[in-house]
Amino acid sequence: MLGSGILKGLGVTAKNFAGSYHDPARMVTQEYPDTPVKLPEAYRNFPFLVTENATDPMGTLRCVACQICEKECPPQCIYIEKSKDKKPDATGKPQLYPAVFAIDTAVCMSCQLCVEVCPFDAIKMDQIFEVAATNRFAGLLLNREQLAKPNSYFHQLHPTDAAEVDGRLGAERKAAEEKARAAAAAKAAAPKPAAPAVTPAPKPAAGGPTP
Amino acid sequence: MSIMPPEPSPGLDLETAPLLVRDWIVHRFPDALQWFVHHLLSITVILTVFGLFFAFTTIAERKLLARLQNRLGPNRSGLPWFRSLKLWGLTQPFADAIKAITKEDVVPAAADKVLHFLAPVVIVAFSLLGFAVLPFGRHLIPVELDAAILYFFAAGTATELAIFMAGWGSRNKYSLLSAMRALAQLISYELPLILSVVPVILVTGTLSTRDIALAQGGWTWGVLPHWHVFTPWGFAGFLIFLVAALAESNRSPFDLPEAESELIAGHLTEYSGFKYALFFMAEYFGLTALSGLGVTLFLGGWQAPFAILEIIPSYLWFMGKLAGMIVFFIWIRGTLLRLRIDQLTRLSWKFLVPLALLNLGNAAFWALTPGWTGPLALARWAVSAAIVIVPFVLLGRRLTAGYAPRTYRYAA
Amino acid sequence: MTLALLLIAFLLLGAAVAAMLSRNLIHSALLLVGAWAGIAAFYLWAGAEFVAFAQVLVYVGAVSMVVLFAVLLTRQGATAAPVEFDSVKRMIGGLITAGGVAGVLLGAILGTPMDVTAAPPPAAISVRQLGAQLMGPHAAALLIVGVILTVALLGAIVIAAVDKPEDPAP
Amino acid sequence: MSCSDQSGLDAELSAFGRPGGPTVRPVHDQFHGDLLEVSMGPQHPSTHGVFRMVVTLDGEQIVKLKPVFGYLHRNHEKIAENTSYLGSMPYTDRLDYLCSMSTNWAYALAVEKLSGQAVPDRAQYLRIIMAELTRLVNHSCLVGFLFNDLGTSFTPLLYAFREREKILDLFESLSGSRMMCNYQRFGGCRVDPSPEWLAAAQALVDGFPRFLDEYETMLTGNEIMLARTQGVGRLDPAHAVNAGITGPVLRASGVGYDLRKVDGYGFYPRFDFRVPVGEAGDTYDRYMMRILEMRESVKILQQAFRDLPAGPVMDPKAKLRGFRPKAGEAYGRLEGPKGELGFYLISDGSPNPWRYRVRPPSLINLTLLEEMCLGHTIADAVVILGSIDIVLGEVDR
Repeated sequence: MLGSGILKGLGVTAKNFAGSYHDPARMVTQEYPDTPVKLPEAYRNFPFLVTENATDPMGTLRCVACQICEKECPPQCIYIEKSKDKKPDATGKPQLYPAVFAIDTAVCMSCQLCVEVCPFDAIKMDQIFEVAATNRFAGLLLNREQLAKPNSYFHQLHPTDAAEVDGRLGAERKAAEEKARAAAAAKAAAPKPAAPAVTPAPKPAAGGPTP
Repeated sequence: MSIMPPEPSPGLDLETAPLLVRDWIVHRFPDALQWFVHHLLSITVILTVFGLFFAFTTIAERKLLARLQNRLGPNRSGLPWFRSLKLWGLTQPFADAIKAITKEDVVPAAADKVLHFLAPVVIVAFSLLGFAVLPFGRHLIPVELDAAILYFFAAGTATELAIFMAGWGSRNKYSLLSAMRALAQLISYELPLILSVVPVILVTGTLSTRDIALAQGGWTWGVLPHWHVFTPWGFAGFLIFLVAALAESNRSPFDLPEAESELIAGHLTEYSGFKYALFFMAEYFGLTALSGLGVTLFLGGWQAPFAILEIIPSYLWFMGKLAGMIVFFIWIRGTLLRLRIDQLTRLSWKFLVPLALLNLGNAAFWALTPGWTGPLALARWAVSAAIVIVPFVLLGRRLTAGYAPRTYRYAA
Repeated sequence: MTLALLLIAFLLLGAAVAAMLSRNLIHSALLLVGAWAGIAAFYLWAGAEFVAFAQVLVYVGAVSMVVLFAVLLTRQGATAAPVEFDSVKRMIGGLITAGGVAGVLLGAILGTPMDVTAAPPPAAISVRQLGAQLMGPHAAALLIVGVILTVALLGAIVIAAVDKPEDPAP
Repeated sequence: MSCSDQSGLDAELSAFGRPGGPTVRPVHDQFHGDLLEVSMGPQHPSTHGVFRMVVTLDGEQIVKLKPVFGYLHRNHEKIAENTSYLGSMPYTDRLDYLCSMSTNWAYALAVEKLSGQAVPDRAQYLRIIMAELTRLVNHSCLVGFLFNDLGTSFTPLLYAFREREKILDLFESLSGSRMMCNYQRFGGCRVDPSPEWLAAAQALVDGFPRFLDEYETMLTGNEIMLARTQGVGRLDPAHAVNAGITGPVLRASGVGYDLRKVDGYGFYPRFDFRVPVGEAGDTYDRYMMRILEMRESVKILQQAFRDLPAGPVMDPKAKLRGFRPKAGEAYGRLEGPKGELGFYLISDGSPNPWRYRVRPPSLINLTLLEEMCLGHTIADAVVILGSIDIVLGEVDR
């Protein structure tokens, strides 16, 4: 009968109208500035550099300026300049550190390839999306100081990843210390020791990608 | 035009309260001016009431559509100085009005300045004229005309003139084409609109809206009101009136002119700022006036649905039914798709006009057989219903010949 | 009440004259529609509501559309039509005929005895009586007018319709 | 032009597009009566993105239609030649930005065929789950936009978006981004979904048919919908096959060609699902194809969730960096929501592909837009374009 399809349609919209008052599934508006948005843990926006602690950020940067992320980044938005001198890192081994580490967030597309390929877990994905700058160039070019954030912040953003990364790094440090202690003991035991064992090469990149 | 209304019954009741206020004001002026002040007062009342009604129809439309679509709708606008006051968006229309007024009013260089300026003026003036004859309450009728309905349609047709002036005045090829298309739509739906009203005139025997509203008084067993919509021919006439009113005011299934599938935004392309707001307001005034006429003719005007509900003043019933019809139009807008221009005119000429003519015959049959009582009344209802339903089904089947939902086979 | 009469008369004649003088065809068409509205105002002034609303409904609503469409579709309304005489002989002929017609009209107007005092408007007859009159003694005239209009409509359709093939199957 | 030429043109017009008719489009000179040329787009509310149609109108009917695109060309394939294989993966999200997961899989499929990389079972199942969820997202988007072109004031679109948002929230909690997932790698998937994620996805998929039923009661039987779409934009099966059209547009014309059945890539042969086929090939059939395909996808997803195996999501021997496939070429293709999406790679042993070519189903389905629109009005042309379902990121690359 002509018009029956239209009546059914009106029925559906009426059901949705009534539903919008009592059925949460039919009221989808989230009033954003008033109710803060609940981001999933895996959410990623721009990268940030992890530092061991908040007190001395430039001193305890995990990044050793190996420039793997600079080469792998598809839009080439990372710029690194190695330092001249070396600085002992968390495991006590002297490592380089980045004198200049800049990310142009106007170019970065938050694809997190840099996080995947970084062998030192030095760069992780941030969750800030309210990014506004007064000018397009300087405002969006984040330098080393702006990028560095403490490990505690990383724990706050991605708890499961942070725990897994800390577990792995802790194990590595323990292994490095035992080797150092064993080397020291061997040196103490036999006064004319052989040349100390070559410090372990950075963890081969072939391991499964950390999320 | 008698100046003095029928003497209101003594004692203050809500029904005649507005009349007492009016008489109190009118008598404060010298005799020579009383006639002028009396009409000036009713004009200002209509303008303020229906101006606010227009404002809150826009906000109601946006919030109702939002609720149909599982979202909230505008709820942010409050008062500028009372930031903390939570007003659920009620001041949104005034914010829109300020925006429309302050926006730059661009007039194209090649435009015909006179026509371009005159079009919104004419369209608002004529769409407001329709309110003069609507009986808002038992005693509240601005102008008691003997040929009220003829006056209403005379005022309505002039809006076509304004749309032509807008289309031609903008000196823009596409807006002229769209104005032509809008005119084709208006003219082709003028006929079903008037034909759907004629049965009411035939049965009540008068063109005056006040008498029509009075004719629908009374209830059988105190519960069933004698509104025209509860008779077969009245129901059919009401449906045709609804469809034609939707088309006349360019709303939902027929909003061809400003459809994006059209070339540009119809004859309103070259208008901006306050003139565009005027067109927008005229559309809503036209819609409200048509709904008011629909309420008066078919839904019993200011008559209360049940005898005991007479205590509520009549003008509240009228405004309630008017708001009900506007909500129905918004509901239709939230659901239905748009018709193509050829389907639209085919629907009018090949479906609505024949049905309206048959409905005219149906009303004649109804008017000639008031005497049938008892079992004959049932026969009367059956015949009248048959005259409506049978052609509806036959014409409907011919209209939708070849269109049906299909069933599908599956390959692998 | 004569003030209202003079005002309406002045507006009506003004619109008609402006319609004649205006170069833009569309403007003159719209001024013509204004003149028709003036006539409707006359009817209202005389108390004949039904005729006034019928006049507005028919002329201002429908016939104006026909006029405007005709003007639009036949010739570009915007271009000013050239208004001058081809030759002196034609001009003289034009003036003579205009003078003759004006003379006849004036003679008729002055000749008819019109009592100066405005007669009191007759009792307003209701639409129902009007309907009875139309359907009673004047029924034949009404039907004939209806037939003529239908014939005119069909004639227009026959002339306008190009033999379009049955619209292609959807 | 006398009257006879008018009927001559009509004969010419109706012959075009029928088998045996002139394949060269009849050229209409300007003096055939006042043809009106209208340019719709690139900023037009109803063309999906920056797409322009130069339409020549004879009164109401379309006589000529020239699609113009390229406004969104980003040189994707040349950039891919100067980026490593892994580096191009995030760019494939930006090709068809409505279905990034299935585009990722198509690219991973091609690279795995190139390098002979194995993929563990759990990853194969996850890829099917993601591809079918993307099909739900894309088809609900399309149906919503189609009704917007037909003139509803956003109501069906917002119902469809309500369901789509739930699926995008799942993608975000899994891969980190709603539309730019960058989730597949060569040899498996990047992240193993948590049990809570699988439970949420299962709940969503079970609730999807209820949304489809509500949609169908509201719109499929609607008389105005039937009048506006049935018989509009008819596509002849032979022409569709000749033009290389694939996907729901081809199946709506009656050719039951679905790569999931033809190629049997991934673990699709293990799933039992059916491929709906239309018969009239008009806009209504294309709409119904999407609705019925969504119902089939729900069946596939339910089977996939039921027997999702445990195990690694990434092949242990997969190399992330320093990936140098041996010289050669490979063409990997899959049944994307819009049609056959293929990646053709030529490798010369270096870490960057020597040639990287994408087979965009949207662009190829667009070639016959004019044949479908001839004889219809502009309002129909907008609806026909909507029913073909193009995304300009994929058309222009």
